[in-house]
Amino acid sequence: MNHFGPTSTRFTRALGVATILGLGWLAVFGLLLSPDDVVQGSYARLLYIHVPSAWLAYLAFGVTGLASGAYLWPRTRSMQWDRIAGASAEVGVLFMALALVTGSLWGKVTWGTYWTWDSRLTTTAFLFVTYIGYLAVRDLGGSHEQRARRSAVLALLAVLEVPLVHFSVSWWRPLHQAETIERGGLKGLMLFSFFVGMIAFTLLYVWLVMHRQRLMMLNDMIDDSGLDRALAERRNEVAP
Amino acid sequence: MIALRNAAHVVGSYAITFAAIAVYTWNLLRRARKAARQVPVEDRPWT
Amino acid sequence: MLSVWAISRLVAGKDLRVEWRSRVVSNQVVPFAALMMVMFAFALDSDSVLKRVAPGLVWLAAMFSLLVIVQRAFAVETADGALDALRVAGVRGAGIFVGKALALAAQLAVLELILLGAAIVLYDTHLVGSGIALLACTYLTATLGLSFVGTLYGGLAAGAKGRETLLPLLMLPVAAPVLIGATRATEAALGTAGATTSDGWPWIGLLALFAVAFGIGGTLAFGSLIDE
Amino acid sequence: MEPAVELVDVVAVLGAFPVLAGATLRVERSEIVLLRGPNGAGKTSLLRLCAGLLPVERGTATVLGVDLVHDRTAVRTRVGLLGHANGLYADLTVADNVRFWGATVGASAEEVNAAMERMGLADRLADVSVGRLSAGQRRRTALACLIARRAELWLLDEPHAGLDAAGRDELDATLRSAAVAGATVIVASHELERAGSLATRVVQVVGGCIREAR
Repeated sequence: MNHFGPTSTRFTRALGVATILGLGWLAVFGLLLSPDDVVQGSYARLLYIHVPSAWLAYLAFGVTGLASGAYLWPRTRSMQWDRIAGASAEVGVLFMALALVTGSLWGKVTWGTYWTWDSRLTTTAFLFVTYIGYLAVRDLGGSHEQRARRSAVLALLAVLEVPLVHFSVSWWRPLHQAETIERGGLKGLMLFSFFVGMIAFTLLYVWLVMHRQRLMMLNDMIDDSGLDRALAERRNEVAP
Repeated sequence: MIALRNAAHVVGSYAITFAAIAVYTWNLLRRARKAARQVPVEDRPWT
Repeated sequence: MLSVWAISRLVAGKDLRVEWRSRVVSNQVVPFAALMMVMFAFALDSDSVLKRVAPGLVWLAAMFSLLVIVQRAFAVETADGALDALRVAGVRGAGIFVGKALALAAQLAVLELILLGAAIVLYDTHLVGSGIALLACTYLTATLGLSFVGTLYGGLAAGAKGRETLLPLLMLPVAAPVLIGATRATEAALGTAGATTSDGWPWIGLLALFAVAFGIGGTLAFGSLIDE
Repeated sequence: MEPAVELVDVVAVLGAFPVLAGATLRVERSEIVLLRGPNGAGKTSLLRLCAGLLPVERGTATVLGVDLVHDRTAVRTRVGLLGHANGLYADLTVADNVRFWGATVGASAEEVNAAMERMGLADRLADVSVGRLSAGQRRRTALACLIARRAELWLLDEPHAGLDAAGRDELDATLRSAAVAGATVIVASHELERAGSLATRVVQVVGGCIREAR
């Protein structure tokens, strides 16, 4: 047994080391080395973790949607897709929660309020709740195929829902926070560190999803082997 | 270096983020260890 | 085997007959909705605020009532194993979905008219002649959209453990665009806070898009969700 | 002609529990088969599996020529299942219920009336809400719905439960005439002597497995 546990391989270990290095750099640079932003002062430091969290959550939900589609498509149907969809959604919910928390702290120091009814914020909040519901449905029980089919359909319905929610809230409250990166607020080492953060979080995502997905596979296998044992027990009832 | 005013928000955000990642990761590995005891090594497709 | 449309009519007719004979919606849900309108007045405690937010309150009450009606509509199916019996009868999910959604829409439409009446009486809301067409379109599209979403997620939650809490968690985020769209369009139709009729029509487009998207999505997906 | 039901080593699960643990059964057309065995032996699951409600986990299962492993929905219009639940709408009348379930398979008004008469529901009880009926009367209504569905394979789970003597006789006569008309009947019942006289064959279900008796 190795240090990263039974779900790790040489690849995930290398990935894990790279992730830790990236995150370490991000923490050191973001908290200590980064110069203050001209406009936002020290608060720009928050963006080094807030933006990657949000990016990661969107990436994760995108992967859930694609994997669900791949599961429902008859030619690519495989339980592997279902497990990837589920693992990705769980990681996505975690990082969307972090993005919302760090985002509202950032909002507090820059706008003076934790929350505004900005369209991106509102859509994000709805996305968050939608995927909490998705995870609840995955936990409903039934056979693995039932879980896979039900949750894949639900994930595709979420893909239908997101643009509609986004349309409606952006029509409702059109005001928008301009992208900090687009405005060219970050330069040189700051921009470099920002990208280090994006890459580190992306690697972290891959690492987490691989492990989560393997854990799910272990649990599914335990369910299946439990069936063999239960079958043997049940057949023993027959013996007089 | 960090300006003193509202430093708590900045440091707090980093703390929350890294703590959440650490807790989730730790929990994931712990559950994997537990589950792996019931599945023989040769049955795991990734090994 | 019957066509999807024939099954839909059969299921819708059955659901409306169940309501006609049991009067659960008219004797319990309508008073509940009316009570909500009174409670809103207690909470907001200002005539001018009430008049300003009346369209939103009407749709908010409609959405919460929808939750109750959907629970009831699927309790009827699961109480004595009728949903299983429908599946054994080979009734396709699409037919159940369209049928139940249409019956739900009919009940919801009546309820919404009562809510609008309550807003007129309690919140000093006035109908404007020029806004009637817009108002009618809002009611049509929003009611269909809400019914499709309600049936879709009601069917998924039916028979699941914790269905009472699962349904709002799944349904309300999805129904949010209808709440926003229907409220803005109704404000435009009633001229609330200086809104004009032309402000409302784009929202009708959104509501119609929503109804069509979830009508089609639900027809395709419902069978899988109830394990057809 | 192919058999009505052909199960080979079928395993089916409910959650993690194997309700069927290797059931092998062949039922020819027009047979009346009695399933018996202790509670929890898997009789109900066997019927639900044949109706296409319970997925086949392992083994092969063919019902009325339909392969249940690949498509368990195709068989559904052709079988009728009377489970523990009656599948009735309590707020509707007896006539409404029978009409509705008949209509799902396109039964005509005459067929619906005939089914109600068969179970003695045509006159006095027809316009009473199902919610106000006794357990036995509900069972009769459910049987009338089943008759109106004109199924090729009848799957009945404890159909005699709650019925009075007259109801049991009517049920037996109905099942016999259905079998004569070409339908296949599988009954799970505790009423051994009654169902035994009805059945052409008795099958013992124990621990999710099947042994044939007699």
